[in-house]
Amino acid sequence: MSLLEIENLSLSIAGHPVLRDIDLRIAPGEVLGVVGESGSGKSMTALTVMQLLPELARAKGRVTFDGVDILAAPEEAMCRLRGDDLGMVFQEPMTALNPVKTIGEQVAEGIRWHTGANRPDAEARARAILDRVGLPEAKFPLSRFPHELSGGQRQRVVIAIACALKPKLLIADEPTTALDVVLQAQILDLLRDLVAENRMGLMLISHDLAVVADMADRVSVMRNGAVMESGPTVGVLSEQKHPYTRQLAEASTHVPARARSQEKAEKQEPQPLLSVSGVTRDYPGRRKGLFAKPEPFRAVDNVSFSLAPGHAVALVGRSGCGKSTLARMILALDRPTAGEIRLNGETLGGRSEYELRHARRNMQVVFQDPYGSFNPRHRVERLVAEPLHLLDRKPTAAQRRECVAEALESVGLNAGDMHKYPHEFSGGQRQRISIARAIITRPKLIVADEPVSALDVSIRAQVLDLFADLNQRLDLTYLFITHDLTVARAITDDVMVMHEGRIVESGPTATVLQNPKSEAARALVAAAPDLERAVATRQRATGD
Amino acid sequence: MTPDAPPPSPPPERHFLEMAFANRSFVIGAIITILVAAMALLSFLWTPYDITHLVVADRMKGLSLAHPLGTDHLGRDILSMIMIGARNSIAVAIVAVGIGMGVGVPLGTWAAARGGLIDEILMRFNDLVFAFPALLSAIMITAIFGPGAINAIIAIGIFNVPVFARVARAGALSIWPREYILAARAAGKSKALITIEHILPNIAALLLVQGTIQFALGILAEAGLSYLGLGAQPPMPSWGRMLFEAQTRMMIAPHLAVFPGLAIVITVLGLNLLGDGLRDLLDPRLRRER
Amino acid sequence: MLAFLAKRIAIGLVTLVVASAVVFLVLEIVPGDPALLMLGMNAQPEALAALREEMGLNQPVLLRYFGWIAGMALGDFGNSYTYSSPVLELIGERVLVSLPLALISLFLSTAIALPVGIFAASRRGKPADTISMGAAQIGVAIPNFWFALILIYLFAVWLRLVPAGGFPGWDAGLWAGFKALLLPAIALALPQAAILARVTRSAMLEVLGEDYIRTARAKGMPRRIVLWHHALRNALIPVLTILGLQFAFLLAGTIIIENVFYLPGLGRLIFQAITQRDLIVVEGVVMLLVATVIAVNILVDIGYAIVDPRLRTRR
Amino acid sequence: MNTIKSIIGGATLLLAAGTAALAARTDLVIGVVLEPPHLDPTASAAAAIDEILYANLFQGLTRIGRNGEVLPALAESWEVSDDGKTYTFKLRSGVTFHDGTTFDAEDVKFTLDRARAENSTNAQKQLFAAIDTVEVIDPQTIRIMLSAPQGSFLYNLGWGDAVIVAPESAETNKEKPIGTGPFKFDKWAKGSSVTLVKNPDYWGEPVALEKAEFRVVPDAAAAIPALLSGDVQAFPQMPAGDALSQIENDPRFVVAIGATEGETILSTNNGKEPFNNIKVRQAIAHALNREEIIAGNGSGYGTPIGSHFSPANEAYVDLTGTYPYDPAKAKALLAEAGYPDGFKATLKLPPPAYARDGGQVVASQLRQVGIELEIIPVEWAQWLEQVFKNKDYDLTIVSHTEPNDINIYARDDYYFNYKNPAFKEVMNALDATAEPEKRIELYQTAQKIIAEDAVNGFMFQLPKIGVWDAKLQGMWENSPIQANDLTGVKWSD
Repeated sequence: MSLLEIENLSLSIAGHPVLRDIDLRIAPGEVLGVVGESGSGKSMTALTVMQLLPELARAKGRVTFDGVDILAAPEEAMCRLRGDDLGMVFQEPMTALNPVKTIGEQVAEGIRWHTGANRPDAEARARAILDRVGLPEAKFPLSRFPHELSGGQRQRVVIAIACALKPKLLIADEPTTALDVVLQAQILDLLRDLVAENRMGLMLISHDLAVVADMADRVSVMRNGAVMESGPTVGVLSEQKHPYTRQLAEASTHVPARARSQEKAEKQEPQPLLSVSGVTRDYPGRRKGLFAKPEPFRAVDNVSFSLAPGHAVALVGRSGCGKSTLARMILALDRPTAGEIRLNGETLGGRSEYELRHARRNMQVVFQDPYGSFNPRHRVERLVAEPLHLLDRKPTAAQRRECVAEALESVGLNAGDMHKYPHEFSGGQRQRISIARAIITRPKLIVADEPVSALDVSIRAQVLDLFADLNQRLDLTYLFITHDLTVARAITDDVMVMHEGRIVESGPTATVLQNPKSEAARALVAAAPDLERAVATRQRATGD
Repeated sequence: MTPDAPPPSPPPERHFLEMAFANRSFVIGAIITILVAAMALLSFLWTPYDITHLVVADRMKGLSLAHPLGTDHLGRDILSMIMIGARNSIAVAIVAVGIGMGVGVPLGTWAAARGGLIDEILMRFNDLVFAFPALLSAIMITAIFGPGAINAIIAIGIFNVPVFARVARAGALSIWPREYILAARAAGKSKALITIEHILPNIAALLLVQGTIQFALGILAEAGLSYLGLGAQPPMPSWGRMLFEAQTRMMIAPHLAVFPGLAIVITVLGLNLLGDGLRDLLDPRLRRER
Repeated sequence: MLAFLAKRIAIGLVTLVVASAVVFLVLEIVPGDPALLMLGMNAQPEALAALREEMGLNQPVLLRYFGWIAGMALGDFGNSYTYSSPVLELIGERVLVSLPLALISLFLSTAIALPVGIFAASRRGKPADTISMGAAQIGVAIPNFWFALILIYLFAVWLRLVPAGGFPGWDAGLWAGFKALLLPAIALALPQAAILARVTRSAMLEVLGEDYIRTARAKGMPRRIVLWHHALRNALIPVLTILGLQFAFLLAGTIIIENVFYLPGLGRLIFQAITQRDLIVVEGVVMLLVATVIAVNILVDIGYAIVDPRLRTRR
Repeated sequence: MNTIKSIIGGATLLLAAGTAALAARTDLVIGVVLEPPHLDPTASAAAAIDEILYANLFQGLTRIGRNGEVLPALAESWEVSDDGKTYTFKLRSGVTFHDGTTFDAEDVKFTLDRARAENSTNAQKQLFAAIDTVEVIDPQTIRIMLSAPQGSFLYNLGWGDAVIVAPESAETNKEKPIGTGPFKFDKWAKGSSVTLVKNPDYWGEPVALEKAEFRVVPDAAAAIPALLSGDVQAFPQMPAGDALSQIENDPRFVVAIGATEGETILSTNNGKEPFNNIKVRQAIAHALNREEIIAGNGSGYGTPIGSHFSPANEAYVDLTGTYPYDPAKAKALLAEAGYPDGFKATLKLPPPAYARDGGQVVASQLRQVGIELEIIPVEWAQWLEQVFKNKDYDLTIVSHTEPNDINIYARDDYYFNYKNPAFKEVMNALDATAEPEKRIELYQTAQKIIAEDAVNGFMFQLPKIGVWDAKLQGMWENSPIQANDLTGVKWSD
């Protein structure tokens, strides 16, 4: 007897087909992992179960939850189900809570609505569930507002709302994607415990195979609105019978082929390309009282390191640890409060924009968001050519075009693409354009701020390959800013672990990640999901 | 190749005209606006009657073939008056919007680019100007220079400055943290250059929409000032003044008040529809279906 | 929050002082001699000189400014040239007309606009939405003085329900006073209501697309309850902004509307004072209006903080 | 349109039936166009003050009657010496001011001395210019010595600026007027209305009205609804404009067209090229079509005038035929004057409708004969500054509402820049003459001189369009003086 049964579900939104013949089952107490890349229809499946689809959506097929035919159920019936027997946790904790209501109100509201409890009773229950999700009364009274909580804490509140009435089925749609790895591990643990305690069914939606392998009893792999493969986690992920499953698995553990530059490093060139010494950055803090002096917030605290030419170094750490601030200072987009940064021996501090031109030519940047990093109103030619502004002699139009063509070709695009607008490209292609823009002035150093974390796994693998390839061909030095240890592992020689503004550990990537010494590094490594490890653990568990 | 395809939705530029023609507000608004503008332009070349030649004997005639909208209290053809009045309304609104944009946009983008003290000063300046509603500054300016179309323009224009400064600043502030601005800074571009190359094109749609709104408000404000006798002065025809003159005669000759009033309503309606349509077409944030 | 409020009020005061300088400087270079205007065409030079002396027009500008601003701080706005009575007294009488007028119309426009806006947002794309927003679109385009004329002829002359204009004074009874302000208030309120309804609708639509609305719906709350309990309060923030701006427009609008209905309010006072070059009165009323706008802006900021807890901790 | 009229007509009947039920009212709301700046008629030129207070609250030694005649008021009788330089007034006894103080000769002396003092703010000081000394003979008798005979002296004493005030209350009259009249001051709601109530201690015949409210109704747009809705029952000077035709057809109202002292003229700068050429001025006179100008001025009422004199005055001569409307003649005269193709000039127009509307008609008419006028609208303050004070103008349109003011043409510094010794002589003779017949003769000569000189474009006498409830009796039809004398007004039942 299944708790949820989806049979032959097809969905179209405004006439566009979104889902085709979906079949899914969840038994009581079972965890079903739904994996797939963006656009595969995972979220729409979840919203169909909740009946929270956009207005123009039309669903066909059968969805039965606990004996209720959901597609045919009237709105009042759904209202009775939602929040009571059916709970849902969303991806973005920052926006999922109403900013003008206290967390207590928001948790108690559903309790009062469904049970008819009076306010004190409902609040008592809300208090209990908040305690349960790890928000103790002492630090998190019911009167807290969402903006007073961090992202991880807010996600706990959302989980509390969803689990307040011990639902039979909890749907979690990418519940940890917006959180860093350490928080992700904590939230996943919480979900796992709640499900076990209350014998809830859990539909865990994720793009991350490792997360699903770690959590789910059974897995369904989706692609383009259809289910590719379903089955027990171990079977699906260890055997990888379906070609798409295999492709996904390979991509998520992909390591680009690159000649280890260890030998190069051996040469020990006399001068490092980049040297950072004693860099500190303070931001003005919040004023506590009318006359109290505001206490500054120290984002980066006395950081020193140097980078040898041709090396690829990862700067890893949890979100908010100061790694992006450090990157911006290296790029001379922000000025350190104290300390000095030198590129090729040339100091960046106290220079005018004009004097920085030479340094800037040797140092370019690739950003995370392939959508936000281009001016949507310019053509690719103009976008890619932008750094040519740094040249002392302005190139002619023909020269410029030639440079752009060359850069585009070296990142695997066509020269003809320069006449298009950025929105005509996919996310992966845009990231290539972004790289083309970074290499057009033939820089020595590329700072890449989470360059692949917004990309689906298979695209991510391709872009990593490109980075590796350019590292060889153009003798580039990389500083990768990332929270994803697999990226660091895949492409960098050395790694530096940053925690609360300081670099707490550094060394060769393999060494540090296999045998972390500092607590921060250990936490990161332990929390990082790992597909192979997860499957192995699960195999052992089922094997017994 | 994995399904890393470009987004299926049509890009804004390519099908702009197609989308524009499907947008009811935009089409109706554009048609009305074009008609009013055409009427004003035509009045330079031709009007049914010469309104400086008064035929007092023909005063306050009703609707007829000779005078489709009748005549006013001095025997002037109302259609001709409305046509020439459109000129005045449009001119006042254009110049006032021009002043607002010309001063407000540089101020707003400058404040957004510099931040800190300059931003604070600009915002306080905005507060100061906002504290004087357009009509109030118009009255003060009238007190100095006497009433007239020029003073109406100045008053409305002054009021437009902080409006555009605010819109430009808010728009620019939302663009500055974008990664392509960081990329441009990494490419060594100065703030002024970035403002011109990246900020302005991206807030142009915002400004255009605000422009049509302020244009419509300008026409309403001009009508109000003229109605109080602080705007265009006779013999220059103006819709607001026509209404003022018609007011006492409304019961014996309602057409005197009806047509200039309708002219204002239709023009403002047209501009507002155009603005709404443009907003739908240009502002991707609102276009995106949620 | 207190610190924020203190800062806000301090900024408001500085703005007010700068505004007073602007007002005084602008109005002191008016071409025209109030004494000459008062005494008329056949005025004798001696009489003129005597009047100018009496009015203090012979003192240096700076001295007059500081005298004026110091007086205002102490509640003395000077004496009207034409009414030869204290400006504060004049303003006091007129405020009793203008303030109720502005408040009634503010109330009317809010009472009309919020329900219409919310209703239209909840029926997005349905005929009710299209019709109410079409009406709002026309309402925005109608000049309020034209609307006032139509109202006068409809309700006062034709149906004889309310007076055509004028104000009997509050001592004629609360109801009589209210009746006299009703048409002007409607004429002022309607175009504002149209704007406000449009803002309310779009703010509601924006909020209804937010994630937390989905969270609330996932709790099992019906759409209608989510609309009132979750969406409305968040949508109030842009609505408050517009309300604050509109109050300034309302004040300005009273100048026109009070002239249409010949109400003895601040608008008429300033308008008459301008034509009579009664500068002290003009300056006093302008300062009062400017101070009101600034005060309303501060109130709106407080309103933000009440609505949105995120702003309570603002510096 | 017809249905609208019939519906309004129906409503009218309803109201007529409603008011008929009320018996003999004793209150009256009178609409006035302008609000008084203050309430002291001896300290301002503003006609609005006199229109409320003259004869009702304040009284002078003499008063001007319904038809412009000089009647006794606080002076019971008077004697004039043969040389015309000594006036002895016998004052009425038993008169008290509203504050209870007694009226006697000392009050008269105080009033006249105050008005002609060096630092006087009286707007019409020239009225008292002829006075040499004022002498109290006894409490009921006062003697005034003139430095030169002045024929209009008794008339002058009837002006609102010459009303008798008490030394006890003179300083506070602006806010709280204290007079001797049949009404006393009740309240002034600034910006709205001034209310007078019956004075129970009045020395003369008591008035019928208990209460009279003068409500400020600034323009036609407000006046018509106020009248139609019954809020205001009388407009001595209705700014009705075209809507008058509608009121005339309404049986509820009486429309009385009378004459005012307002000569509406196209004032011409006689001191400036080409207007210093009499042929040009004559051409302008011939180009003006008075009928059309009057028609364009709304109500269509207004008496054409040919000189600067009120048709209501007994000394009036109709001189409109001096230069009749004749565009061809006008063109010919222009050619003779050396302007065959006409010329360009400016026309400065102050705010009133007669100027702004009339100015456009005048411009259109002068254009027919080749004179291109650039219309420059000005505010009153600018008009006073530029035109009246600095004489910086070509043409302007203004209504001269002071009564009997033809003597302004004798003033050298007046803004017309008109200088004619012959005319000055006539004025001097007039001052020296007290005989009525002789004076009429001199007035007529004066009228003819300025008419023939075509000093200004003489257009029309502003009509006094009085509109009041048909049941109201005793309202003045003419306004020989700026006043609304309510002493004889009552409601019929």
